[in-house]
Formats: sequence, structure tokens, C-alpha cells
Amino acid sequence: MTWLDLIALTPFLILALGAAALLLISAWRPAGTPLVVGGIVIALAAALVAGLLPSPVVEISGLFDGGPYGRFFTILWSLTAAMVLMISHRYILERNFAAGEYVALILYAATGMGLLSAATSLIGLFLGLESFTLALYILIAFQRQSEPAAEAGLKYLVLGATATGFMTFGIGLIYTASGSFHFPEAFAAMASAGHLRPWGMLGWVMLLIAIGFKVSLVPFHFWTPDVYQGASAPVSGLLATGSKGAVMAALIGALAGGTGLLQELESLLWVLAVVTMLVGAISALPQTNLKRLLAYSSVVHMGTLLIGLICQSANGLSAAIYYLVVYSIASLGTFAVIANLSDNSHEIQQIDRLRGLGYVHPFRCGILAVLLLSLAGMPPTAGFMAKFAIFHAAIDAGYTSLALIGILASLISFHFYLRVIIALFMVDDQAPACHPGTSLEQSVLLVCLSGILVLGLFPDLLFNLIGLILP
Amino acid sequence: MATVLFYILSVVLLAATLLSITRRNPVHAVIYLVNGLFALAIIFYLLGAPLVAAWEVIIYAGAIMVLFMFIIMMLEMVPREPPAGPGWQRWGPVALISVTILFCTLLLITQDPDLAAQHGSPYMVPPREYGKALFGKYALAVQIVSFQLLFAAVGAYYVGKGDGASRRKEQS
Amino acid sequence: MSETLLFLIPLLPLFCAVAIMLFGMRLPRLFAEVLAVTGVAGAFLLTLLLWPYADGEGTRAVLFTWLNSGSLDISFAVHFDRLAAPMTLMVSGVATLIHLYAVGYMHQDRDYARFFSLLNLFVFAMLVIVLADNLLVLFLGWEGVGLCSYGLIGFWYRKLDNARAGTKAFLVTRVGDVFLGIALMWLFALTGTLSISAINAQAATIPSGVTLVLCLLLLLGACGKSAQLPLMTWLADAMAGPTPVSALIHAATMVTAGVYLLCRLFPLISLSAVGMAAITAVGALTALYAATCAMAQREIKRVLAYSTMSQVGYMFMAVGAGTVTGAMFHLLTHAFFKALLFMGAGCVIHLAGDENDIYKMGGMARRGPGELVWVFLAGAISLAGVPLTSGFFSKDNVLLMVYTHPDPLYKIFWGVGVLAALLTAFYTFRLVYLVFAGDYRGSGTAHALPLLMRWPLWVLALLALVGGSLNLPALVGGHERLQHWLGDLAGRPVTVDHHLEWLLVGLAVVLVVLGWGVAHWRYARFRNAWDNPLSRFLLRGWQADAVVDRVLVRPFQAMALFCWAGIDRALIDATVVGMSTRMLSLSMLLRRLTTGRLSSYLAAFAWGFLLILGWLLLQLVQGGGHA
Amino acid sequence: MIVPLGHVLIVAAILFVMGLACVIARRQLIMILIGIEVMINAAGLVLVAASGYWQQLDGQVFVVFLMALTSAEVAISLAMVVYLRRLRGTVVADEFDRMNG
Amino acid sequence: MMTASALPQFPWLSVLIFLPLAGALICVLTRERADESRWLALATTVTVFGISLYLWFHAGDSSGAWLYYEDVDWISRFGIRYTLGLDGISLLMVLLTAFLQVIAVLISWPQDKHVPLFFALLMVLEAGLMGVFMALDMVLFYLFWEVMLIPMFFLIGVWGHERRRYAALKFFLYTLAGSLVMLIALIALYLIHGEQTGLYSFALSDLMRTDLSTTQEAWLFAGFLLAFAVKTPLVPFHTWLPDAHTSAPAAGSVDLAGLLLKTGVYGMIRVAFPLFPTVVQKSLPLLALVALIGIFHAAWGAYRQTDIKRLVAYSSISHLGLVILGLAAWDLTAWQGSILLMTTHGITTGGLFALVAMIRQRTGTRDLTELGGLWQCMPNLSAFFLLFALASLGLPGLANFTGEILVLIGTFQSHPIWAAIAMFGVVFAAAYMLKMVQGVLWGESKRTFDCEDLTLREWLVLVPMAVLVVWLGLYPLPLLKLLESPVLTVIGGMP
Repeated sequence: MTWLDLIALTPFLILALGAAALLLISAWRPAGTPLVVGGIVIALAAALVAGLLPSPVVEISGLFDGGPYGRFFTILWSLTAAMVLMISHRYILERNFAAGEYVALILYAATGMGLLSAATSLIGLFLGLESFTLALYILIAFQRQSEPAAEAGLKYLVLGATATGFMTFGIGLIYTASGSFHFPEAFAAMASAGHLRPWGMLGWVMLLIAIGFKVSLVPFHFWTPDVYQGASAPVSGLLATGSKGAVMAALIGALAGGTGLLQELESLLWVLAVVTMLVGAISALPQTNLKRLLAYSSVVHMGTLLIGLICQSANGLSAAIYYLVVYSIASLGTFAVIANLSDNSHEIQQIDRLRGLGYVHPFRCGILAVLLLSLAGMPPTAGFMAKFAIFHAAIDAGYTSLALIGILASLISFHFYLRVIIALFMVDDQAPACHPGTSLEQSVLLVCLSGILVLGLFPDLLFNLIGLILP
Repeated sequence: MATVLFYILSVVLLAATLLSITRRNPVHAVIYLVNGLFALAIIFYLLGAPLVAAWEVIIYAGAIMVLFMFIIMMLEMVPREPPAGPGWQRWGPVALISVTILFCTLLLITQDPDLAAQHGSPYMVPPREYGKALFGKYALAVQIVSFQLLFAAVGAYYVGKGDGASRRKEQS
Repeated sequence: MSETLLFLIPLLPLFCAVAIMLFGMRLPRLFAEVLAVTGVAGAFLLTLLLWPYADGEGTRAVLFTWLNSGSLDISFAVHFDRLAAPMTLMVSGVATLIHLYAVGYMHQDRDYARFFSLLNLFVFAMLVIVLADNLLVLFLGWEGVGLCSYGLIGFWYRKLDNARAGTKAFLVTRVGDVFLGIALMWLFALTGTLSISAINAQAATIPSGVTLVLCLLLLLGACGKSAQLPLMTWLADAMAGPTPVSALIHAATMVTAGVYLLCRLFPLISLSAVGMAAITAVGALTALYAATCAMAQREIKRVLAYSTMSQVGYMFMAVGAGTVTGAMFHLLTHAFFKALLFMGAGCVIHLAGDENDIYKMGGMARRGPGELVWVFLAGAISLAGVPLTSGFFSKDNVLLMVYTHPDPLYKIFWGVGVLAALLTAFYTFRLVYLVFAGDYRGSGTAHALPLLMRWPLWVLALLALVGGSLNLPALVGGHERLQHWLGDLAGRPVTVDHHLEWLLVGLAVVLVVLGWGVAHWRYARFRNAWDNPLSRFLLRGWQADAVVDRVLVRPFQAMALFCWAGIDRALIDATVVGMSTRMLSLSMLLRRLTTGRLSSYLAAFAWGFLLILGWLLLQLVQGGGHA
Repeated sequence: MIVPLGHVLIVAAILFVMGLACVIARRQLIMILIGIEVMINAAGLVLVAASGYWQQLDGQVFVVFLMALTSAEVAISLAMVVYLRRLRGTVVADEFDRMNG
Repeated sequence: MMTASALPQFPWLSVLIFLPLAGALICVLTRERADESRWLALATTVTVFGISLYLWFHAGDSSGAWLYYEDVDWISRFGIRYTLGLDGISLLMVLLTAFLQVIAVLISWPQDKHVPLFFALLMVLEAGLMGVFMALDMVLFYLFWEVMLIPMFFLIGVWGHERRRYAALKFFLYTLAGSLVMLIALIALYLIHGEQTGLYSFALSDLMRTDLSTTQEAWLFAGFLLAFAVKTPLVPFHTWLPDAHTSAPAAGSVDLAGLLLKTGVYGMIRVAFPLFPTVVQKSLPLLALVALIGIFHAAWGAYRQTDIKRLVAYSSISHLGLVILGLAAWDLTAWQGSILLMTTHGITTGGLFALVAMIRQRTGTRDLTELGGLWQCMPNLSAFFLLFALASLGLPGLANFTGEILVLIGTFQSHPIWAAIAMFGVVFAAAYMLKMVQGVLWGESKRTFDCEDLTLREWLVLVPMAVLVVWLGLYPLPLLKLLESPVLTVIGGMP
């Protein structure tokens, strides 16, 4: 580790050390608001630094990418963390969360996500993944005396640990096969010394299972609805965006170099994508709980995102990144709306509770509707451009059947998204008013909304950026 | 000699683990597992990783298993009476799927042409080299791991601590 | 420039119709009445005024282009020629009288604006048919006539039966319209134009097979409007409308449209001998059919309605026999006496206190103005074909022409026609006897007859009696004026020796006397109606309605139900819904898999792992183990 | 290397599957966690073996991270167990099934 | 294809799209001010109508080129441009849209539920429709195509009648299913074109030059056609329409029948046919068959309906079948007739739906078995009802006839049998229409109701439509002239 490395690591240092500092401060002054504000400032500062301070090294310690790709996601997840903190503020105050721990864990999770997204070696992957997973174990069960939260925490913990087992064994096998943890070498060894294939393939497959668990690919998705439902909305938001996004980002980053592996795994990924999209969409149909519905929706989205990877083309990868960003914005926005409408007694989770709410809180529900439509892929929201890009890449790469199945899943998805919108606007029930929310939360909603609309109408903004960061 | 020892230890390891995972009583399970871990530690040593072997004993068999034991005792998880009915209903499908998985895995592993490959010279990592790598090449990783431990500690404390929150609520 | 004035002939009634429609209810009643009569009378006067334009080749005038697409160029254009002129005159003239009568007839009805505007519109539509230069404009009038009949037959819409009768009229005639429409399209495809004169000019270039089909299509189209077999069922029900409307439909406007169409396109249809025979056959059969039906009817207007059908059958026979003159002659005389009869019937019904059943009448002359019986009788004898009346000459002319047709088949048609003539005489006198003879058998209270309902009858009675002079045959020293006026449009001239002609005249006289004799024997003193299967069969018009209902209406309704309930609901929607329920049951299955228990999630983990392992092995096997 | 790499891998695989079997078969939380420990140990064995095979120490270094991580995870897990026991009075995993569907 | 684009013109076409959008935004932001939003909506739609009239009057003579054209770079990554263009066909559609939207606003005046949102959505719908009719870039087209769905979905779902949520969802998913397939086909076409020429562009004019194998062309055409067939709707994809109509509020029905269905046909004319000329020619008989089945199936289906709105909805399907038949004939006259029929159908059916709404408002029912005798107490309303019904059944002299007869005559030139069969449709059209008229207007009224004849606002709605119905029935020549050159451009010279 050199000084240059340290400079390159500045954003992470800000996040991690800031988290530790807040932890220390909270020991003396456990007041909620200052800590949250501090956390937000730290996250924003990290994003700012990541954006402004160019990295002097290409790779940090042989573990992490120091280039624009890593920076991009660092900024993204830092901003996500900041927004999660914004919507957590009222949770912390109203539900007596231990502010110091909470904020510190969120920031640390963001660190882990940033690291994971930038991982260039299996060790980096492992460390980054475990960092935020550990934080999430606690964050999910953070609300004390809440049985759903505890249950969600337990499920995530056990399954996550099992997934860790798979991942480590997989890493071990890959290492056995290739003799290196570093992606390029690992891929290269796989490609050149083809005779090690069975071990290596087994390793990659086990790693894929662990990743599949994190991003909820079917059949490793079962935890998703339960955990989303049990965890508090901001944490669910983090789970849906950063947790999945960082893993996907790492996968994209890793695969951007070695497409040979993709060819091997192509048919497996094909099946996984199809099954994930369809099962996710169909499972979501009868859901009556908005958070569970969003969970299944995230399953569908991850399946769709996988299409971008399967394409094994620059088009596919940039489409996947675009999709990832757009999905994250919309998803976080929806959870923000839930948090925004909820009060300290309970969260707005049941779709029935939303009946007629659209006219009680027109703007927030309107934003929710737009975000849901974006998730569904309705023009002119960004969700449409994302799907467009993915299908474009798929057809370009000759995967028309995948695109058609994606269409089918989209169609089914529309059904359940629309159900929410129907509940919001198309019933005459007089819904009781919800919490008015705070301006902090509202600003998150506005950011998400404008992000969705701007990226939907001017996708070039993001695509150009992606073109720059993709190796 | 070492080779033979490896196979013996492997058998011990597997047998102990098998016994461990099938025990009804967690205490017994932990004890068997500790046995297995000792065998594993020696295998590590035989494979040229003395430091790892030492840590296996200290951290795993020592710290972690003791922690397990402590929690088991604390929560009084020793079953008071044996459960009714045979375990086949539960173990049957599990055994089936496990054996199938095992079969497939082994098939895959044995498919590899390098199955019997074996570098001539034994490889023994001297602690100095190890330390250099750990705090040189992997210093960043160590830092990250240390942060992990810190936050894990914070988290464990937060989760495991008594109902401070609710008590505070009651007071106010 | 002044030929543009020709447009005023149809447009005058139209303007009046629109004016009444828009302002009728807002202005005094008199305004609407005057306007209505003015519109039609104005058309009549204009026709007289513009009569010279019809001479020679006639006059064509273009108002503006309607449709223009590719080679299709349709203008609103009129063609006032020798055929159109007398027709126009008749339509507007008779309609004027009917309008006047209607003013009296409807003087208590509150919905007069709708009535008069529709009446005027009716005349307008008919005049469009008469004057149309091209087939599409003719079609406009053709359908317009249907619309107006719809509105007027169902005028008293509160009784749903009336509305139904109107709907029926519209629908049945529309079936005919379809064939006309197809003929129209075909003619355009063949000749590249829809101008009637151009089509007639090019008719010879059309292959004969096609001509036959065209002829049949036109025949079917004409059948719809003229209530010929098989599209005749609507006419009897059309009695539901007010009596002036019946008079208008039967005498001046609607039913004659079919005959007129055939006359218009005579150069085309005359090219197909088979087609002409078909027309004659339809005419003959309808004449007989309707005459038999008329014998058994109880309602005065129904008797007249069937008689119309029968007489129009004669006109068709005339066309089929190749004489436009004959058809037009009978058309004109028929217009006079049938208008007269209907309006007389209207008076009778008035006097009977809105009673329609002739078995509940009798001695009607004594309940109202005494002259009624005489004017009615004038119409009746004309219908029956009593010598020297207009009907005698025109009908005789038709039968003569049919008889003299070179094709032996026509002898059969002639026989049928003669039989129908016998029946005509019978039912006419039956009607007269039942209505006017004996004592009043009903119980209604007579309404007063306004003057306006009485004096138009005199005019018509006069016309009915002397109308024969329009085309007096040479036999009795006439000049066959209509024949000469029509010139080359007239069709086959009469070429027969006087002996035969006298023979036929004698036969006609015998028939009339025979018919009268039987009627006198049966009805001079009132006896109750026959009630046997045959009479019931005839009463119901040979069960035509029932047959149509069985064969067409019910299958159609069943088909409609099948389309909607069977295909849309049970097939398409059910498939879609079935797909979604299948999806839902699948989702329920998945939901059951999501038990919430960790063990099952972990098991899913293991199963997933196993499946992927299986895939991996498969890959390996397929890849031949190792590369 | 004292034994062929494949043999070590076979032992590790058996160990891993045993751990997996424990995880999916047992209902007691503690036992599930023990199963996970077994799985992670199997991974450690693979890493050490590979390290010897490639004559590199990276694999062994990774084992240390692995252990550190495991201990962190175990700490949280066991804290969780205690917490759940206090909350619901049970440590049987399947009894936490309030949320499903 | 571009003529005047070199000169910087005032972007009227964009104004047509963005003016309603701006109106909608203001409407939503003013929140619960009912009256203001009504007037705002009226002002906006009237202005848009005025602009479209202005565009019509100032449209120069332009054979084979766009009357108006706008082109701006938009999403360079995919070669997507913001391209709008107006030719005779689209101008006619734009005029129809602008006109019917004014009508829709006027008939929605009594709407008292969430008023600002309602009018905002109407205006968004207008923007979407305008976009569809003007877009020349396929992604832009698709964008507007989908954008139309949302407001209609809300209009049905929020302000609809019985089973409105079901109907809204059905409408949405049906049309979406079609359009998503179209999206795939579109992207595939784009990629094929890009590979061939190296120019990756979604511009319609570029894509038209793609060289496709027969199989490719068939599949892609099928993809496009599915979207348009669902929207048109062609049998057997039509079952969403009666449900949607039954549930939709008056304005929704007017827009749905008058405009949304037209986008399907317009899509075929503007997009599907020019893009795949070879396979289109081959599939014309099939298209004609489907159209013929549609004409009769829907006409028969209509006959058995007792809900008059459903009946009119079925009649729409039948009429649209005739429109498609005209297109399938591939003949100038038939095409002019089809497009004219589209326009006139929009007006007559729109009028009928407006009247149905008025009747329902007064009587509280739309059921034929419960209605009757309306003429007695509302002769004016009834007269309009009769007028539109007659126009709809194709009475000469009224609007629909001109289109129908042109379609039939045009079709007869090349396919006499099709035209002859289709001709029989008019009988059934008369059957169901007169059944409806009979059930509504004639007889004695079966229930007591608010017996109020037309109000001033309703006169304002009906009189312009009635005038148009008569005008287009007697003098459609200006529209035919407008259509001639663009139709020839599409079908390729004189037939």
C-alpha cells in the first residue's frame, strides 16, 4: 500500500473513518439529528471527493479498481447512502434507533458496496461483499423488539452465511484452478490452461450461486420478500439498490475483461435469467404487500439485467449499467415514498392501505406512480430507456428469444405495478391521511423523480458517462 | 508418512464432522467438531501452512467453538428429552440431496485431468514471508478486515445487548 | 344558366324540409303547413315551367363535385329528360295533393313539424332518384327514400309496433340496396363511370353473362324498393304510418322507384333476354301473389297495399316485356288511382272512428259526405280495370305487350297476369261492397272530414278516370302520346293486329265482369268472412313473415348471439382470462413454495446448487470431458 | 505436496457437502451455524491445498481473512441467536415464519 | 423527404404537442380548482384546434413531401432523433384529434370528480395522440404510442363506470402486449438496417430502405402488425374494446373510438406498410379476410348487445374492419375512402358516445331494455341521436357513406368478391343501429327520469359535429384532395 493508494482510497477513507468517528461521537452525544446530518455530510463528501479527486493509480493494491469505473459506483452508492440516511431520519427519531450505530453501519455498508463495485480480484470481491453484508445483517434487524425485523434479520443472516460458504469454497476452487485471485489472471489462466476447467467451472458456478443469492436470482431469491418486508423501508431500499447493484457492478466489472467465462456460462445464465424474470413476475402477481411486491419486482429486474450480461458485448454491459442506475433510482424512490408515508406506529405496507391515498397525498402518490411506471418500463421514464437498451443489446447479440421472454415478464410486471396504481387512484375509498413527511424525505423523492425523468428523456447523459467508465 | 497421516486425519476429520452434524445435543456436536477441527489443523500443517494450522486451533477450535459452547450453555439448549419418531423423515430427503450433490461434485472434481497432479517439493510457508505478505501486499485487506471486525463487534453488541432501548423508553 | 334551376325541383322540398325541421316547432303551425305544401307545389310548378328542357336529349346540370378519387368522379348532377320529366311531374303533382290532404288529415297531431319535414324530405329523395344523373346520386335518393319511409311508417312511434314496421321497411329495402350497390360498383368497374346515360351508352360493350348478372342485381335492388317477391314483406306492414304517408309510398314515391330504376337502365337490362324474363317472372308472380293476399285481407289499407304490390308487379311485367311506355303508363295511372284510393281509405277510416277493419264498416257513405263513395268508386273501377278508366288502358297495354312478346315463355306470364287481373277485379269490388254496401257494422264515432281531405280526391278521381288519355292506344283512336314522347326511351312499340287486340280487350272486360259478379254474389249482402286455412294463409301473406323469421331472422339472431357470447365471451375472453387464471394458480403455487421457513429456503438453495451441478456435468459431457 | 491435489479437494468437497447437509437438515439455529462453519472450513482446506499446489502463499493469506470474517460473522450470528431467543423464546429456525408468501 | 426544413420555421408541430402538456401541468399544479381547469382545458384544446386549422390553411401544395417538418438530434447513442412531420394523412388525423378533443372537453364539463386531474389527463392524451400522428422517428413514435395509454388508463380507471378497473387493466395490458412485441420488432429492424448500412437510425425514412429477407420481413411485419391490430382492433384482438368503452367516461369513449383506434390504422399506413412493402403485398388477402370477418363478426355481435355503449363499441370494430378492408385493397380510391371513413367514423361515433353519455346522465341507464320513448320528451337530443345513428349506418349524404362507398368502389376494382361481401355489412349495420334507435327513441318510456332536453353546452357539442357529419357527407372533396398525394406516396404511384 502506497500513498498513492491512499489518495485513491480517499472516498472510502472518508466513509469508513467518518463512520468510525460518528460511532465515537455517539458514545458521548447520542442525539439523532446531528449524527444523521453528519452521516449525510460524510456520504456527500465522499461522493464529492470521488467525483473531483482523480485517482492516481489504476488499481489499488491489486484488489480494487482505481479508475473511473470504481469511482462511478462509489459516487452512486455514496449518494444512495446519503439518501437512505435522509429517509431514515424519522425512523431513527421515532423508533429510537441507536443513531450512531445506524449511521455508521449505513456508511460502512456504502464503503463495502463501493469497494465491491470496484473489486478487481476475488479477495477484493470477498472483502467488499462481506463488509456490507455484515453491516446489513445488523441493519435489517435494527429495529429492536420488532419481530418481523428480527425474523428478516435471521433469514438474511443464515442464508447469507450459507452463501458466504459457497462463495469461499468457490473462490478456493477458482484459485485452485488458476493460481491467482486477480480477475485478469484468473480468467487468463482459465482460458490458457484449459485443462483445469472442471474445478474452475465449479468454482465460478459456486461463486455465481453466492452472487445469485445476493441479487436474488431464482431459486436463490426466496429471502427477498421476507427480508424486504421485515426490514425498515430505508434499509430495504438500501438492500434493493446498493446491495444488489454493487454485486452486479462487480460482476459487470469482472466480466468486462473476461468474456470467455461468459461463453461457458452462457446457457446457464440464459436459463437463470429466464426463470428469474418469469418466476419473479408471476410471484409478484398475488402480493398484497407493497414491500413484498417490490421485492419480487427487484427479482424480475435482476433477471432482466442479467440479459445485458449474457449479451457479452459492450452494448450489453453499458445497457446493464444504465439499467442498474435507473433501477436503483426508481427502487430507492419507491422505498422512500413508503418511508415518507409511514409514521412511527407502522409502515405503509399493505396495498389496501394505499386505496384512495392518491387523492389524499397527490404529489407523493403521484411520484410513487411515476416511479412504479418507471420500474415497469413505461416511456418516457428512464425505465423504458433502460429496457430499451437491454433489449437492444439482446437482439443485437442474437438473443431475440431472451428479449421476447423479457417482454412477457414486462407484461406480467405491468399487471402488478398497475394494481398499486389502481389502488392509489382508482378506488373511491376515503383513505386516512398519512404522515406529512419531512422536507428531507421529500427532497429524496424529488431527486429520484427528476432523475427518472431526466434520464428517461435524455439518456445520452448517462450513456456517455458509461461509455467513459467502461474499461 | 505424511501422506498416510493425511489420509488418516482426513478420515478422522470426516468422521468427526459427520458425528458432529448428526448430534441432537449441540454440546456434543461442538465437541465433535472441535475434534474435527484439530484434525483439520494438522492437515493444514501437513499441507505446508503452519501458521494457518495454529490459527485454526486458536481461533476456530479455541475462540469460536468456545463461543458456541458458551451461547449453548447460556441459552440452555440441551434438549431435555429425546424427540419422538425416527429422524429418517427429515434426514431421508436431506441425505438424498446431499449424496447427489456430493456425487456430482466429486464427479466434477475427478473429471479434472490434474486430479493426481502433485508438485514434487513440499511447500512450507515461513512465518516471516507470511507476515510480509500480510502487511505488505495485503495491508489494505487487513485494514478492511479490521474495519469489518470493528463493525461486527459494534453490531453484535447492539444486537446482543439487553433491552436498553426499551428501558430508556420506559424511563422517559 | 337557367338549367341550374332544375336543381330547384328537388332542392325546394329539401329546403322546406330543413326549414320545417329547424323552425317548425317554433313558428305557428300554419307556417309549417304552408311551407310543406309550397315546397312540393313549387317543385310541381317548376317542372311544368322547365318542361321544355326535357325535350330532345334532355338537359344535364351539375351543381358541384361530390367525390373525386382517381378515375372516380361523382358530381351532384341532374339529368332532366323525357323519362324523368313525366315522372317528376307525377311525383310532385300527386305529392302536392297528398300534402294538401295531409294538412287536413294531421290537423290534430301535435308533432306536425316532424311529419311535414319528413314528408317533404320524402319527396326530395324521390325527386333525386328521378332526376339523378349518376347512379351514386340515385343511390343517395334511393336510401333517402328508405330513411323517410322509416321515419314516416314509424311516425307514431309510441306504439312500438309502428316503429318496428318502419325498421322492417328500412331493413328489407336495404337488402335490396345491397344488390343495387354491388351492381353500381360493378358498373363502375366495367365502364369507369357511374353516369346513367354513359352506362347505357356503353351497355353493349359489357359481356352478356355479366349483363345478366347485373340485370339480376338491379332486379333484386328494384325488388326491395318496389316490394316485389322475395323482398315484399315490408309493404303490408308499412300501413302503420299515417294514411297520407301510405298514399305517398304507394302512389308517388317509394314503390315506383324500383320500376323507374329499371326503366332508367332499360338499355342495359334489355340486352339480357334471360334477365328480362326474370323481371317479367318476378312481376307476374308478385302480381298473382299479392292479388291472392289482397282477397283475404281485413284491413282496408292492407287490401290496398297488396293491390299496390300486385300493380307494381304489372309494371315489372311491362319492363320485362320490353316496354318502358307500358311500365310508365301503368305507373302514372296507378299513381292517380292508388293515391285516390288511399286518401279515400283515409277518409273512410276517419269516418269509422279510426277503425281499419272492413268487416266493421259498411254503409260508410251515409256516415259522411255522400260524394265519398263516388270518388272512391272512381279509384276502384280504375284499379279493377273497368273499361275506359285509366287502369283499364294501362293494364291492358301491359298484358298486350306481354302476350305479344316473341318468347313463348311470356304466354305463361300473360296467363298469370290475366289471372291476377281477375282477382284484382274481385278484391276491388269486395272492398267496395264491404265498405260501402249495407249497414254500418262498427261502433266507432265518426270524425269530421275537413275540406282539405275532400277536394284533392276530386282531382285524383278525375285523373283516375281520364288518365288513360295519356297513352290512348291507336285501337280506340288514341295517339299513344306517352310512347311518342318517350321516343327512343320507350322500348318495344306495339306491333299487333287489331283483331288480337280486340280479343284481349274483350277478355279484359269479361274478367272484370266475372270478378265483379263473384264479388257481388259473395259480398253484396254482408256475410261473415271465410275462416278456413286457405283464407288464413292468404291473410298472413302466404306466411311470408313466418318463413322469413324462420329462415333468416332467427338464424341471424342465433348467429349474432354466437358471435358475441360464443366467440367473444366464451372463446376469446375465456382464453385470455384462462391464461391469467393459469398464471395466478402458478403464482399461488410459487406462493406456497415461499413458506417463510428457513429450511425450505435453504433446501431451495441446495436444489438450485444441484441443478446447476447437473448443468455443469451436462456441459462437461457435451464438451467431451475436457478440451 | 504430500498428496495429490485432487484428493484434498475430494476431502474438502465431502466436508463441504456435510456442512451443507447440516445446514439444510437441522432446524436448530446453532446447528445451522455449525454447518456453515463446516462449509467455511472446507473452503479453507481448499485454499491451503491450492496454496501448496501453486507454491504461493496468497491462498494461505486468504484463509486468515476467512477466519477473521468467520469470527465476525459468528459473533453477529450468536448475538442474533441470543436476541431471538429473548424475543421469541425459541432458537428453532423454522418457527420464524410469520412472513411468507 | 425534407423540403422546407432547411428554413428555420416556427416549430408549430412541437407546439401542438407541448401546448397540451403545458396545459396539463398547469392543471395539475393548480390542484383543486375545478372551474379554472375546465376553462384552461377548453382554452388549450381550442387553441390547439386553431393551430391545426391554421396549419391546414397554410399547408402549401406539396406532392410527395412533408407539409411541415421538424428534426432535432435527440438520443445520439441509438441514433434517435426528434423528428416530426405532417403530410395530408397526418394532418387530417391531427385535425380530427384537435377537434374531438375540444368536444371531449366540452362533454366532460359536468365532470365533478378530481376535475383538474381529469382535464390534465385529457390534455396529456391529446399530446400523445398528436405525437403519434406526427412522429417520424420510430422511437419517438413508440414513445407517444405508449404515452397515450397512461391517460386513457386513468380516464377509464378513475372516472369510468362499472367494472372500470378491470376494463382499464384489460385495455392497458392488451394494447401493451401488442406494442411490446412491436418494440422488439422495431429494435430488430433497426439493427438489421444498421448492420447493412452502417447508419444506425430509427428514422422511418431510413428504416424504409432496409433490405430484408422474406422471412425477416414476415416476422417483423407480424410484430408491427400485432400492435396495430390490437389497437385497431382487428378480430380476434378486439375484445378489450367493448369492455373499455362500457366502462370509460364519455370523453374517454369519444377519444377511444374517435382517436385511439385510428392510431392503429394510422400505424399501419404510416409505419407497417411502408416498412415492409413486399410482405405487405403478400399478406393483403389475409388482412382482407380478417377485416371481412371483423365486419360481420362485430356487426352480429353488436346486434345482441343491450348496453348501447357496447353496441356502439362493436359497431366501431365493424367499421374499422371496413377501413382495413380498404387498405387491403391497395387502391387509391379505397385508401382515400379508408382514411376518410376513419375521420368520419371518429366524428359519428364520437357523437354517438357523447349522446349516450347525455342519455345516461338523464336516465341513469344505458340498457336498451330499460330505455325507450326518449323522443317524447327530448326531441332535440333524439334527433341528434338519430342523425348520428343514421350517419353511422352509412346513409348517403351523411359522413360515413362517402368513406364507405369509396372503400367499396375502390376495393371492387381489384377484388370484387371482397367488396361484394362487405357490401352486405351495411344491412347488418342498419340492423343493429336501428335496433338501438328503436330501443332508445321509440316506444313508451319505461321509467321516469329527468326529462330535460339539450342544454346550451350540449348544443355546442352536437351542432359542430352534426354540421361536420353533413358537410363530410356532401362535400368531402377538400379532404380527398388533401389525401391524394400522400396516399399515392404510400401505395406507390397510380394503381
